[in-house]
Amino acid sequence: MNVEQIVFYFFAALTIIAAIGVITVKNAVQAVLCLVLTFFSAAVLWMLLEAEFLAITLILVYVGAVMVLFLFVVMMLDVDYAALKQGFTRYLPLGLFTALALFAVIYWVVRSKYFGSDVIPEPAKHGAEYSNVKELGRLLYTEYFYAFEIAGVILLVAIVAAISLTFRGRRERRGQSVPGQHKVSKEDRLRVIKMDAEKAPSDELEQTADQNDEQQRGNS
Amino acid sequence: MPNLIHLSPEIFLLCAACVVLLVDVFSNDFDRKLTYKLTQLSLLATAIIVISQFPTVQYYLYDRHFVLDPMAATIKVSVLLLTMLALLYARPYIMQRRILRGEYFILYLFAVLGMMVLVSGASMLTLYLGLELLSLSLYALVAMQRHSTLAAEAAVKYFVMGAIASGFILYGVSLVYGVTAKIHMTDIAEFIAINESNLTLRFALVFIVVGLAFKFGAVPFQMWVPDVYHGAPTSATAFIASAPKIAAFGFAIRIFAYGFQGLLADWQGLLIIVAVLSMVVGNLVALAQTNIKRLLAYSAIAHVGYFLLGLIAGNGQGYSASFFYIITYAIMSLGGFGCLIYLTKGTQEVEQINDLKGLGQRNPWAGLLISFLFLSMAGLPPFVGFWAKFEVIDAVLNAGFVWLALVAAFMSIIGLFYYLRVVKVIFFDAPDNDSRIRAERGLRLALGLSGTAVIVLGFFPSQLIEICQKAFQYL
Amino acid sequence: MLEQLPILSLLIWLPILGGFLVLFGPGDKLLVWSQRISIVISVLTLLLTGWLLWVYQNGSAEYQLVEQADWIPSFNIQYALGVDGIAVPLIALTGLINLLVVVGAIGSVKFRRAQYFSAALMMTGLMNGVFAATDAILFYVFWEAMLIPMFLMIGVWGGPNRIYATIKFFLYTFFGSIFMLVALIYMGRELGSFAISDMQQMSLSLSEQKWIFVAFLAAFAVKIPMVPVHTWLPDAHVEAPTGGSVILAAIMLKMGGYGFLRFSLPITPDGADAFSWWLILFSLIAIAYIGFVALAQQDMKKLIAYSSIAHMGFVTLGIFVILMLAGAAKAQSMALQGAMVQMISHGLISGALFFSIGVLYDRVHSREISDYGGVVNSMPVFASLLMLFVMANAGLPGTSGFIGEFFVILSSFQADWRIALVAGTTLVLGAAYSLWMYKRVIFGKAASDKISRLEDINGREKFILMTLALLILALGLYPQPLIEMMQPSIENIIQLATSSKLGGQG
Amino acid sequence: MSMQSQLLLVVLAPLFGALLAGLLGKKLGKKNTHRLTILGVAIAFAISLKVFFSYLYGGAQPLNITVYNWASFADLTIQVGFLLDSLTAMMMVVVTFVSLMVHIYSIGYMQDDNGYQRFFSYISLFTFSMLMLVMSNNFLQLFFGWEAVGVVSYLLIGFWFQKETAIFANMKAFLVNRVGDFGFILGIGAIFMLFGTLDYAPVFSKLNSAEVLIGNINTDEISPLAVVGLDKTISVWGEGSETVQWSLISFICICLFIGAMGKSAQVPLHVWLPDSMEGPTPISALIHAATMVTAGVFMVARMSPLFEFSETALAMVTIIGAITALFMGLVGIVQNDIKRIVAYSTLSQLGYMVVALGVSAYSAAVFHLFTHAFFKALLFLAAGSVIVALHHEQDIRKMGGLYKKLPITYWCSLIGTLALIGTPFFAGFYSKDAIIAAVGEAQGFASGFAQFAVLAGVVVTALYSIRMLLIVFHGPSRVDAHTAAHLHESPKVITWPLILLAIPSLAIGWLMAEPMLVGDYFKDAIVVHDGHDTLQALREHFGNAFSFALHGFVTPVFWLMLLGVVAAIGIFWWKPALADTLSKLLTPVRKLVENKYYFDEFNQKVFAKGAVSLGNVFWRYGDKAVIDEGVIDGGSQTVVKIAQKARKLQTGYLYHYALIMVLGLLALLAWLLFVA
Amino acid sequence: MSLSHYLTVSAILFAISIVGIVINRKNVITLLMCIELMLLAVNTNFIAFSRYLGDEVGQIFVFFILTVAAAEAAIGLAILVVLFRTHRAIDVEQLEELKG
Repeated sequence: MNVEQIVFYFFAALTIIAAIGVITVKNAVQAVLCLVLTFFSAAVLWMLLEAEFLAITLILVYVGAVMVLFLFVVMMLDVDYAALKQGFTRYLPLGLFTALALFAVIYWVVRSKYFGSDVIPEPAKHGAEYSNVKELGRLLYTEYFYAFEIAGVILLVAIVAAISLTFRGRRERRGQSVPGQHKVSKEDRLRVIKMDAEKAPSDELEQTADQNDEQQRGNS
Repeated sequence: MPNLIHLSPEIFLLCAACVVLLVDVFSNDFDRKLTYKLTQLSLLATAIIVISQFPTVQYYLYDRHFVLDPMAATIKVSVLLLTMLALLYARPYIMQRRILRGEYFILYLFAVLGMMVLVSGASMLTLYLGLELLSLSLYALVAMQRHSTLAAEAAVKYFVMGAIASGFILYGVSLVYGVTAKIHMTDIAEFIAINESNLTLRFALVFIVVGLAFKFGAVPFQMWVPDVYHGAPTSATAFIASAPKIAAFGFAIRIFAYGFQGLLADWQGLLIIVAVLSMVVGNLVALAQTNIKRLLAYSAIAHVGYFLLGLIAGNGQGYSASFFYIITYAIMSLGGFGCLIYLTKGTQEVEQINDLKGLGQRNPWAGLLISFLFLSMAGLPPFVGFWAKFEVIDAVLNAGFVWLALVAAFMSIIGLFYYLRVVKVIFFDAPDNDSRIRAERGLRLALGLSGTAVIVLGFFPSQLIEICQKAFQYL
Repeated sequence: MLEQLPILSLLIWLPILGGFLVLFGPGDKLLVWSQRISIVISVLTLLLTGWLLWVYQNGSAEYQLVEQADWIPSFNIQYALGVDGIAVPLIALTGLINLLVVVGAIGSVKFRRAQYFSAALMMTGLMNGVFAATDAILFYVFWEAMLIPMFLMIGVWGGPNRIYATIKFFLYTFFGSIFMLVALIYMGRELGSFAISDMQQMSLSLSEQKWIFVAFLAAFAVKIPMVPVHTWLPDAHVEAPTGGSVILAAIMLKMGGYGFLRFSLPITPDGADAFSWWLILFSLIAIAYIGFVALAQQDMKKLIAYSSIAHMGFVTLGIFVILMLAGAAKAQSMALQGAMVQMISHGLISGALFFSIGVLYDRVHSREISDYGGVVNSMPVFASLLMLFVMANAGLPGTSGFIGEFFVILSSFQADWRIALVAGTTLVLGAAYSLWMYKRVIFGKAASDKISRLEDINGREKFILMTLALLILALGLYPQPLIEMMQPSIENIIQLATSSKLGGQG
Repeated sequence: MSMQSQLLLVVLAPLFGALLAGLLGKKLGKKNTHRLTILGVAIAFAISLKVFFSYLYGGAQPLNITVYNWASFADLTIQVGFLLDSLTAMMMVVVTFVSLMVHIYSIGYMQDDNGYQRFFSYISLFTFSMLMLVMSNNFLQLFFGWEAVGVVSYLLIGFWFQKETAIFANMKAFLVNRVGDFGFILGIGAIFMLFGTLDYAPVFSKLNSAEVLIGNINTDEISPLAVVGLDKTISVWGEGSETVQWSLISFICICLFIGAMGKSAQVPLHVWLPDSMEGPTPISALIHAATMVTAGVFMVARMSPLFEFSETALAMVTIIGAITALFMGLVGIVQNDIKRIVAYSTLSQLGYMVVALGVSAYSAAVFHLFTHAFFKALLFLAAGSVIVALHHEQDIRKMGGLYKKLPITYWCSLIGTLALIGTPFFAGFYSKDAIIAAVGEAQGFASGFAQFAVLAGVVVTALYSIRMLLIVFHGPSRVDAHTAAHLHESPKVITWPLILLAIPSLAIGWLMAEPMLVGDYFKDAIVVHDGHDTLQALREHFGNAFSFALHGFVTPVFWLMLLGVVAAIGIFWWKPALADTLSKLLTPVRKLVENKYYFDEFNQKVFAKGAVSLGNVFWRYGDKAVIDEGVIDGGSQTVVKIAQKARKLQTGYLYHYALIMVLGLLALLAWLLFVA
Repeated sequence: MSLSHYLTVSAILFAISIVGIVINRKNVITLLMCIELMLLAVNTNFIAFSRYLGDEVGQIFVFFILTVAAAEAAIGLAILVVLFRTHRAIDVEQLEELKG
């Protein structure tokens, strides 16, 4: 067993264990951390597969941004985690059975008979002059420019959608309202409000925002 | 720099979407009249651009990631027009429900863009990206009614299930890539043509079929359909139930006809199972519904079963039958949900079948048009739904599946039952109140368009049939 | 120029467009105008049918007044119309009944009258389409589309249990026809054409023929209706408004018989032959069994509805008995003539009977026989007309009701005397239920004050009933014009029905 | 005027009368109505008489006239037309004459009735129908007339539609007749099968060609029917080799005779006739005595070429006729309703006619029909006269001693009665004696019984006839005082027809016996095979009408009749106590007879009630329970139930959805891996 | 290390993600994480294939999948927030108003 194999088996096992952790641990924060671990170890496996750029991206972008986002949401939402995992063992057998069956079926297809090293031998390692990043970059900006643009649009959609769904503040208009500007009085300029710390948001707030919208519509 | 002229509709739409976004932010217009008008205008202009460069042959462009052919163009035009109609329906609804935000229209535009990318996708990658662009927009649209518990629930279900389905498709795609080392449909087709049947490939196909079946809402991957259709704001439902189905059809054709035609025997079997289940379950369960949105949702499931019959046939004729089916279904379905908007008074949702009571008396015009829509869905002549059924039955008989045609015929009897129930309520039941329904002009126009479309197309289906057939002249 | 007139198209589209005009033109607000327009359209339609009868040339089985245009070229579906000897009388009947229904509705329909007129007119156009279509898909379109106005008619203007009845009616008939559609598509696909005449020439294997025949049977047996798929009819009839019942009984049931003649026999002769014994058996059950059932009815409309089923039993018997009459050309012709005349005649008689019941219902608001008695005291003219109709229903010679039964019994005797024996029971049963009803409703002392104060029929009702009475008598006394018109087509059908498509094996 | 138009006039004149009276009666008024209708019938009578004489004395040839093509297709032509021959001519005279009398009589009898015009319309319509029946030259028209007279009879029996009994009786009459028609139409079907036509002419000519062969070929080896191809049989029962085959000719004859049984009220289809007395008396005379009920006899006589080929059918005819003749007469003895007595008498006499048919003495049967028409119409009208005089009292127990008050009626009744019981020189004697003689000669099956029946019938006839005469016209008056005070002879419009009918009742036998009974008046119309000619002996011994009547006094028939007369006088006049004693002695028999052998009860319980209950069972269990509730509603309910269950699968839980999706994926994968 | 090894690992990941979705009755966030796991499995597949086929396209695909997954996560979490605001909970079990 060479180093590569040891690394593979170790990190493969770690990936799997961490993945199991994701779905079994009670605490959502722990689950996210398990997922981070999974990503880390998977990134190592990707390294073994000489996909350096993606492995790093996975950690930088994924773990660094997406997982943090997860954590952020988990923390933000005031959820009673103690109650969340109750009774889940009841469904475990069924889940296990499903998973095992699925795995068995997939394994039947990807077993070494079809994808073993005698069928597809491991290609030679890339030389030092090979730059994974460069290669991908070249492809992305030439052959895959179309897809790249679409990906950009997808991100734009995600931004628009996320903001639209979660933004609850007064919807300031960027347009000028000259009559409105004339009418303002001193009191309107500054309003002192008392605000509680973050708590479970309520419909009223939401509605207030919306009502403001409506009032404005009525005014105009 | 490649010639981007063929991409001009997509580029235009994208730019238009950005413009709309900006205009929306900087306008004081609380009715979003400007945003709305610009959105409609962009859609119309895009449609005109598509029509102006309507291809007569098949182009593979941009390193064969993009294909432009009559089918794609036809789908694009129909999607654009249907979206315009959907917006016509949607506007009054969202105005009444405080979801009138500029983003609502933007998301429509992005969804349309996603559909356009999807139907022109010539590689697994572009197909996937188009699909995701579409899906993400739709997830957001469903969740747009933020204070509605139902909408939130629907959005979560839609999102989770959709993501799983995407995962399945991707898993399948990864295996396809692993076997063929290709992601272009043409390459995959070539690979299948020269290599003998490959277990892994067929295996991968199942994943892709499942993902597709999910997108269509075919049994047993239909579970999201009733909940999402029910929970989403009706305007969003109307949209989801119409245009994206056509795009999904384009997706399916790209996969099955352009990619995996060589594995016809395999996916045919899968689709038969799915189609029969859809027809049976969809029609049966629809029977037990009292909520009209759910009823339409199950009816959508049943319709998918019928629509798949054309794909099952596995030849150009069958595909064009399916194409015709899905276009006409989209029109009917949009009208079906649209009529619920039409009947809405204030924020009072029309959801139960019984809410339609006595419509024939209160508003005979609307009653008649809505009945047209439902009878058309039931597949009765002289409405266009009949020709749709006619074509798929013809196609499936052509493929030699007589029993399948009989199953389809039999299930349509059960289908008729629940459609008739709606017509019954409209015309035979006494109204609960006599207040006349006064819908605004746009809605009247929209419903009029839907209603007349099903009957005019019912009398003169020939042109549409030919358009659908021309889309598959390469097969 | 008149020769170029597309009579058949006009017969179809004039009433349909007229229906729309009434619905969206004056509507209920300008009721008088709705009535006027409806009557004008109906009269025009009737005049057109008269014109049709005038220009139709007897003596050939070819389609006449053919109109043809591509409709859906990609499937080779054509807008093809044409009439032969068996279609013309049915179209004529439709035109007549339509006018009577429209006229009859003026007094008896109380609400949403414009919609009622419009439904009746549209139905007329569609029914004309069924009889005139020579393209199978066009036929099917009319065939199905017709259900919609009828569905509405029963459902909106019907009796207390109308919704059950109308949905049952719709589903039942749809159940039958959808399989016919599959069969039609199956053949059209093989053939590359949906022309009925091409289908008649098409060669089909025995098993294909059997399947196709069963599919057709499902459609036509439900429509006509044959036992045991008849139970929609009593419900539909009882619940339908007078005009609905009349159209249903007078025209719609005929479509089943028409379908058998146009499709089942010529297209699948061997298939029909294989099942002929069963069909005859069910026809006989319809005659005898339903006769008894009719005897037990307490509701006038139900009774007449059941009697319709029994009478339609003669139609199916006449149609299918020809398959047992190989070689006996006279008897075959007689059987089919009997079936056809029975259809036309039943159209008149049952129409008249339903109108008559409508007359009573409008006055007393009951269809229960037990609510009546002694109507003759206050309505002598009505009573005498009803006597004629009842007698015609019982198959009295000299009325049209006799001919069909007579011909069918005579010809079926030749096939097997036991068939004639069972069929002959109608002489007794038919008379029994008809006359017993008549006795209980019309004769005797006035059952109540209400009955004794009834007004006799007014001019409008008289017009309707007298017209039908005259036609019933005229047809009974001199059926030759009708028979002459139908004979070439009937011979053609017999020829097709009796020549095997199996090329010597069958 | 051509013969065709004359015949058309015969038929159409009454029809127009009927239509005018029916449609415009109210406008025409009573007088004009009866004038018009009588004019119509009178025209018909005049022409009929002319035609009759042309056959009686002019030896005119049979005529077959087509009026119009009713229907023609596929080498088959069904026409409306007239067959004119001696038989037709005779029937025409009978029908139009009696009808004319009844028309005139009705002026008086119906004068106060609200339905005056309606009545005249009906009887004229009846005349038309009956003429169509007798003049027909084909089976279709025969059937038309056959049914049409049935309908008019239905209308007339129910003329007083407010009377519950009347409207029950008319329906019963129609339905029982329909049972007969059921046989009749099967017979026509069989004729169509055998001959391929519905016209008389080809049928008869084919039969004639077979008849000619009878003497000329060895009938043991081959039947003449086989030579002309008429020996078809039909399997009546069973399949394959074990079928029971019947000769089609016999089948035809039996079926046709069943029709005749209905119309001519033979047992067991006689039940309608006594009830039909619910109608006005004139129509009892016209329809239920003189004409319509004899249609069956006429028809069998008309079909004599056919019946001659079927021993089986003739035997059946004989038996039925004999039963009717005897047993229906017996019922007449115990009746108390004046019209019912005459009605049972009619039944009995019809039985005589039918017996005669059965023994191939067709001319005797037809002759009896002829004479019977006059004297029975006379008796009915006389009874009607009595009824009118007594203000519609029909119970003979409330009459008596009327001969002084109603002399014309009495004398006419007496003539009628004498004719009925067969007093020599009276019309009835000739015909009845001929029948008895023919039956005596008969060799066929059951001829012994027939002989007994007709002879016993003579006694019975005398008994009930004289009984009625005595009780009504003689003896103490039991009329209630009020009526008795107003009692007077009927007006002239009533008595004149009586007198006019009394004349032929007296004389027609004497006049016509020679040509009709023993002469060759019927030679073109009636066919009797050599072996069957039971009138042969009579013909040889006849001499002339006078000597035959004289001879009548020494036959046992006369003594039997006398026995009956004497018994009647003894029992009902001389010593009424004897009647009581006898009736006590014969209680079971009397009960049986008084209840008319329980036919009505049986029919009512078994057929009428049975049919309705069967209908109910079919409807409730067949249609409603099995088809509707079981299959249709049951099926749809099952579907709905399944739907409700299937709906539960949509639990709303995301994890279930995912699970089902994964299971679906697994199933499809498994399908691909292991099945495909 | 053969390709099969990597594929097996990703198959196991895939199965785990499925079982996670099926057995998790409470927390919607876990569902989102399971989806991430599923995408990880897919990505691993792609990269393994890419390596063994010597073809960079697989990696390109993964690049896009990662992008989309990020967008998806953003929208998913946004929806989650909406859900939490309306339901004040993120229990999967409570999402059962829509059924039948």
